[in-house]
Amino acid sequence: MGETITTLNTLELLAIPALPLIAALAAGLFGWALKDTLTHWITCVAVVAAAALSIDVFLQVLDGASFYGNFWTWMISDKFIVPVGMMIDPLTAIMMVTVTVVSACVHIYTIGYMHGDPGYSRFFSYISAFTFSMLVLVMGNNFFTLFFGWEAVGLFSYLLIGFWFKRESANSAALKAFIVNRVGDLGFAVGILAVWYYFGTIDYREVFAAVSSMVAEGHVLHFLGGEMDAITFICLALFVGAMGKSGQVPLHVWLPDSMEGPTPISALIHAATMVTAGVFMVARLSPMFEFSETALAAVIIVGATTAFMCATIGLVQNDIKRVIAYSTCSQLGYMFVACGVSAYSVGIFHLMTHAYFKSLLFLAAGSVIHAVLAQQDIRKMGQLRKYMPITYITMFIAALALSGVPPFAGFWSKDLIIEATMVRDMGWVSEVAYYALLSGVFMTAFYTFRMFFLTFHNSDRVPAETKAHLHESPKVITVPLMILAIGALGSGAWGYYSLNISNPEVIDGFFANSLFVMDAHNPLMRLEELEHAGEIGFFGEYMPLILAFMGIGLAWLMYFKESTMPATLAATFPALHKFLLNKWYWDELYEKIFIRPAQCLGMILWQKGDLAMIDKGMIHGGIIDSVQAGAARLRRMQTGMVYHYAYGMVIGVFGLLTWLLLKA
Amino acid sequence: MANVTLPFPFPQHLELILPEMIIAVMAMALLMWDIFLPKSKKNWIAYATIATCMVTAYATILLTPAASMTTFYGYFVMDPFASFAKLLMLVATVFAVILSLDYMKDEEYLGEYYCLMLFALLGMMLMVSSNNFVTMYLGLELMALSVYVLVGYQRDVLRSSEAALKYFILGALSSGMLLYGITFLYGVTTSFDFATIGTRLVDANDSAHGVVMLGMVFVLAGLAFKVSIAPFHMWTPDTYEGAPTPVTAFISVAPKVAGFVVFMRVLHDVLPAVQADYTMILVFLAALSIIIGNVAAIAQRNIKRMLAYSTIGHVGFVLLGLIAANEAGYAGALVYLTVYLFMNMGVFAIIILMRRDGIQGELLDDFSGLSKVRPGYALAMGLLLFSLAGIPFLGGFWAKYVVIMAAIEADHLYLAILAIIFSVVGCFYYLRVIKYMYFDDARVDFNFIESSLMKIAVAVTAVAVTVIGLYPDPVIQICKQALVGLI
Amino acid sequence: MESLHNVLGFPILSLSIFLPTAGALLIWLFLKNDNAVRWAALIVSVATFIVTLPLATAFDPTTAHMQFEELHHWIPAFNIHYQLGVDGISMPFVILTSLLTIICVISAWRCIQTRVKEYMLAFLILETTLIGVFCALDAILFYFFWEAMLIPMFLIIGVWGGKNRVYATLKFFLYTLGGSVLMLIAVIAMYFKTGGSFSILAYMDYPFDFEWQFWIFLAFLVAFAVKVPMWPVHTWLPDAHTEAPTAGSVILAGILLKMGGYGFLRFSLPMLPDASQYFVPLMVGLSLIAIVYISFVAMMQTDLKRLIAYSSIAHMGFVTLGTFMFTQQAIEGAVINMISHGFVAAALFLCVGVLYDRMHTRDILAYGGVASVMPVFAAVMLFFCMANIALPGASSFVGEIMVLIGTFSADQLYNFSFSTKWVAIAATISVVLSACYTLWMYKRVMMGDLVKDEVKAMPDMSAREFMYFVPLILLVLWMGVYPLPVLDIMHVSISNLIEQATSSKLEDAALIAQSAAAAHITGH
Amino acid sequence: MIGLSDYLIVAACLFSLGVIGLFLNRKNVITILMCIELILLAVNINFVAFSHYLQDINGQIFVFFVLTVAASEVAVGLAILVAFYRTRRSIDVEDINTLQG
Repeated sequence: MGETITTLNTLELLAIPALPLIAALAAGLFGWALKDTLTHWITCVAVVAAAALSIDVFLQVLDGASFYGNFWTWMISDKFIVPVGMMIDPLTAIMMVTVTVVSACVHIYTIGYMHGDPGYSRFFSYISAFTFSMLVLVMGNNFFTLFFGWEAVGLFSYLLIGFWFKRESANSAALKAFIVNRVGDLGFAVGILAVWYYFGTIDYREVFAAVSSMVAEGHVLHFLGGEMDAITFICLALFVGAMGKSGQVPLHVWLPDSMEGPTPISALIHAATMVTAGVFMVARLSPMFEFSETALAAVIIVGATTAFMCATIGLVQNDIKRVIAYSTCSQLGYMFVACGVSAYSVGIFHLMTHAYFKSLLFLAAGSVIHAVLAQQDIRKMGQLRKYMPITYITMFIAALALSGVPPFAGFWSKDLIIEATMVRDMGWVSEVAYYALLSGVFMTAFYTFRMFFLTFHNSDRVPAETKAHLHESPKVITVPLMILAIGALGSGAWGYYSLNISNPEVIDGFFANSLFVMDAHNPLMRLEELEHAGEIGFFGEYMPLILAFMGIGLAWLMYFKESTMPATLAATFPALHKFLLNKWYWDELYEKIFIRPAQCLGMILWQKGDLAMIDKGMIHGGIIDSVQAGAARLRRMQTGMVYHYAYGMVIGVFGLLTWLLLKA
Repeated sequence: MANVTLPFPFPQHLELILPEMIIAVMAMALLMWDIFLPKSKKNWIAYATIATCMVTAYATILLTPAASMTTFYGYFVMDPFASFAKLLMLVATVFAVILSLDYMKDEEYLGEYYCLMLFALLGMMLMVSSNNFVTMYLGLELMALSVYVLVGYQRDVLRSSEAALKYFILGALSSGMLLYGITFLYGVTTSFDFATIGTRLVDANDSAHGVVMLGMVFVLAGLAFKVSIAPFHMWTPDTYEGAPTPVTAFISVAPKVAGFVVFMRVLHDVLPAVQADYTMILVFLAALSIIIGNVAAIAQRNIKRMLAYSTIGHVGFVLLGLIAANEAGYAGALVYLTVYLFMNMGVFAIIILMRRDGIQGELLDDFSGLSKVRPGYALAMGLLLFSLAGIPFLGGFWAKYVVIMAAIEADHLYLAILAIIFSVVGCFYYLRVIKYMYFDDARVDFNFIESSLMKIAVAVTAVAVTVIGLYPDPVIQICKQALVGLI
Repeated sequence: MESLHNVLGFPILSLSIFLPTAGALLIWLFLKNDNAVRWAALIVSVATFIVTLPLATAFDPTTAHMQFEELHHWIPAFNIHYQLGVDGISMPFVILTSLLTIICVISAWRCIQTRVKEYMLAFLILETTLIGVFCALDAILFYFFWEAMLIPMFLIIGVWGGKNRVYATLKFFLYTLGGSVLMLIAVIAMYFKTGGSFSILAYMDYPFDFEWQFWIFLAFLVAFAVKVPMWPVHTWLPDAHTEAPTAGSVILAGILLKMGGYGFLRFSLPMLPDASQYFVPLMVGLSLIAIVYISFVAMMQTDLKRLIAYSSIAHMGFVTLGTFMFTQQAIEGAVINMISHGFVAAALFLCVGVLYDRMHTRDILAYGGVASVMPVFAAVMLFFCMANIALPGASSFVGEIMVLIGTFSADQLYNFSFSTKWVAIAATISVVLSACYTLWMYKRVMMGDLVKDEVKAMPDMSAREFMYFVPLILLVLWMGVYPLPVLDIMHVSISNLIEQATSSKLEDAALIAQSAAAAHITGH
Repeated sequence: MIGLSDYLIVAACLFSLGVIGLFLNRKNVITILMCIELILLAVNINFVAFSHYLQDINGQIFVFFVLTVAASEVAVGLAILVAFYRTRRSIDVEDINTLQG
């Protein structure tokens, strides 16, 4: 499995995932014995250490260090060999930093947020274990380690969504999340099967090296008459997995429901890390996706649709967390579009910035919820800025970042994505995507600030009994907010300039040889040319910005002060409003076309198939009944009358005689 | 007196009939003794009978020649084949006597009972030693007449005498048929001697074919009746149910052995010329017996009746061995009979144990909860029933195995498949008894009349079945060697 | 006879086969008091387990030859031998059996209070027959153990079972017996065909012509399909599982089902390669039905044990699928799947047992919110549920992914009449379906608010109960993350098996036929 | 001249008569005993005829055995019948029906 390249300290690398794992085991297995304080100390220290280490690794990677190697063989069967190993390159490094830093903040935040919850230590063990799995996911050097992490994060997401297992809604959400994810994993698994089939290996480097030759050989898959070239099939299959994890249409339905989980989870898993695994995967597999126009187009379409649709839904939601959740879906859509137009670096860049400001948004929201006694409906808030200044400011920063207002983080990444989409020429696909994203910008700005204003300004609608309780959250909560706020402020500019993401030559750029883009596709290159030629034009340059401000402005008009506009607007387009409020009726649709039919089918197969047909029909009706009937008849033949018996004998004899004599 | 010359040559090797002599003499002696015995000591006769059988068995073993020898001018043959059969029947008789000890002790004229048993035994021993139709017929009638009386022994019990009556009428008819068949074979070959008939039939001209067929069918029918092969089985259920249980046990084994031995001799010595024809008939009869036996048993509530039908099924299996008509087949049939002896005797022993005041203990649900009250008996019964069902690590499996093996060797594959499939059907009713014993709770309380001999009998049969099941080779070898004289 | 291959030099297989029975006899003869019986049974089963361990340690994974062989005459009359031996395929099952028996004994400690002695005896004798099946190298010996197993199992279900136990146990008995009798006929037919041998190894070498292979395959198929069980002869399993006592279900799901899969590997594939190839479409079809159809059925069950029983059928679908793909990965996956299913299904039934002992109902709807009163148990059950849906890190994942890989890549090696890619993809659907029925069940039983009073009263697992889960958890994890030892044991044997299963016997058969014909002509 | 076949035919008629009488007669058991005698008579005629025709004495010897046995058979038969009558108070064939099924 390829020679080992290591310019990094192996132990250090191993320690990064190991620390959270050990912490998790300690908290999980001995949580009942340890005191709560001890539990959170163990886990927090471990994760913070992991964060520190990953930053250290990141810095080394900046200086061009890298790592590739296997530690362990998982399975061997003939030619099928599954090693467990690591591959550290810029892409991995930036993911590691993002994951560990956000995770560290969330850990600390949790100390305050989950204080006094019966499942305190359980919670800590879960999130540490999650961190471990996420790290495995990003650090792995082959498809199986990726899949391992993939499933593991899914498991912990399931556990954490259903953390308050006494809540029916939480359990349903957890189940939904897991099963929808499994649908994605189905695709992912098939993809892996295909990869091994066509490449004979599941190691990233070997696969990537073989792609071009494999494509040249021009394998095709046949089914139902149609046919599809192998690489496209592989990419699409894998992308289905990405859709599942990253809540892309039509597999997005679980993400908003996942808000049933405690808020730290929403921040860590359903905003910053796990849901971005899909994007990471596409970027990681850029050498494969690059070879399939179809797959890229599919990525763009799905991404753009999600970006637009979830934004529209976000416009009318009243649950503070759901607003943010839908915005997460929509932002993930942006990232996918970025990947789809081959601007993987930009996609990852947005992933990073988004991780900071979105988790900040969530944590801030969490702090609000904490303050108003687990009230999540923004219609029952307002004027909170008076009570919780820090939360207010940090959330404001996050909101600006999300809306893409310079110089906040979101601006840099999102702007690049949109421009890349604009210049990448893929016919109607990129056209549509472009406009979807533009409208998305406007809506994002609008619903973000709608939520923001309704929460912190507008009129004071907080019920009296909670009033007394209102106060700023404790340090353990506010400190992480501030840390993340720095990220939300700076990460964009920092990335843009110091990592110089916009450099078209990704090869020389930061993501040196961890991403692959065909020159023909490379939008950044084209963007640069156009800029030199000055053909971008005003709108091209500033449209996103203008829309963002328009969105904020509209939100300010409608929600900064109490006004009747929202109501009248809703009254004017009742159908549309209802449609959005019900999230485009996705859940109802799935209920109708999947859940019900599946249950009916199960019932039919069981009752009609197993019980009626096989048991009653074949076994009882067929065999048992006939035997018993025969028994009864024979019983009746045994009349007890001696002359019948004699008659039987005589018939027997003469029967045999005639038979013989006739035969002769 | 030294120079007295007889007008006829004195028969050679008279010692060969010593076993029969012992039985005959003892039978009559016991009859006498019975008169002088007080009521309380009647059981002594039973013990005497057992002793007689043992002595006879010993004598039989001693006298068994390496190859077949004849006496009475060739009308009586003694060979390993015959003496093996005799041993089986002696064992069967011993078991039957032990079973009778408690069951019959309230009956009158016990002496007659046991001496009738001995006479029946004598008849059967004559049958198996016969190499011609005269001896065979006499032996057969001696057995039949004694058994008729034994069946009807409980004179005050209606079903007993009814069973006897039915058995008698049909038995008479069957022996009539047998004789009628013999006349034709005699007419074709002018002989009653098996071997002679066989050789003469081989070179009989085709014009006689019809007559031979006539003779063959009637003879086979007559013999089939004795071993209750369908469609000549109709008497079996009624007789089994009506007869006193020890007698049922007796007639379910001993006459079957005798009948099959004669059957084999007739098929092998008399009818080789027409093997194709009789194979055809026997295949049909075997299939019929297996089907009727196993299916009809399912509908039964009375265990004696059920066992009657199961007997019919098993007889069908033994017939497989005869159909194969090769060494493996005949040996298989003997193995089957040997195992069957133990299985049936054991089962009937337990049925007798089940009889308690008021209850005959013959209905299936009388067995409910036996395993809770008497785990030992339940275990034994379980083993025996599983063995009857032919489940491995018990003798019954090998019994079925050998005959099926033989049948397949003789290219009767379809018959083998049919047989084994119906044996699965048959499993059901054996399992049902086990279900009553193990899965259900006791309905009425048991109070056993247990004699140590009964316990021993049960134990012996169960152990025998298990041991044969685990290591059947000795039995198979012995049965192979026992074929000397037939083949 | 070539020299026997037995490194240990003493009859370890016989020992491990008959030790339980010997123990059972001693218990039967000398022990009265229930507790003494329990302890004795435990000691015997542990001893047996220890005896079987050397099989793993002294096993030589570099040869496909049978190992620890024993060969004695048993019934010379029919040339039946007492021939034992294990290879990489059967050896793991022997150890699995001896391990699960221990767990069965412990699990019955409290919940069996009536006729404890018979219960333990039945289990020890059952162990004998099961180990015997996996060690036998003589077809009749194999059949002997195969059928003998019915007796103790019949009693276990019938005596200690639930309400409907009589129906269930009769169904189980007659189904299995009816299935296997044809196997006996087939074996005897092969005996005469091969000129008087019952040796399984001889059958592997003898070239049967196609017609023979065809019919014998069908005969075997009936026997093994009933045991596995495959659709449509699977309906005995849910009933048997539902009514059986906990330990009964454990041994049933853990070992008995494996006998079917093992039968395919030991008989059908190596002895009848051409017929096996010929019947691949049928087998694949049935396997897919098992995986998809049965998963849907499982989804709708409201009886815990019935649900798990159906899920077992679905998982065995993977086994049969892998078996008939003739690729290293697929078959190794199939074996791993059997072993892992032995742990997981067994553990799930034990979980149900734990619940049943407290509530005395198997109805899912009677529970709810158990997690809040039984946290430890909730964790354990969750673990095994996740293992049941083949999450990476659990043994079942290794098995299933290998089967899928092998299946997907099968048509690279062989040209079947259909594309195995789509078969693999269809089989992958179970990724979703298994999650649906397993987690939905978990949700309804363990999660939710605590409303039912009787649930509130449930105490958490006792130390004893926890004790028998620990080894299973460790084993599932171990085989999940480090299956190499097990795989190493199998590699050679299975590649040899594939060699046998893919090299047609027809040419040789044709040659033999010709020579026979020639002899016939010259004879005249 | 009366040939062998004529004797055989007579015997056959008697035999059939006996057999048919056995299962046609529904009245009482005595008749059945007679029928049995008829059958045995037919057998004897066959034996004698064959024995004479084949000039072989064995057949006639067998006849004596048959006669003897027949006699004892009837004796036993009647005895059983009496026993039956004592409990059933009837010798109608119709009434031999308690055991069936």
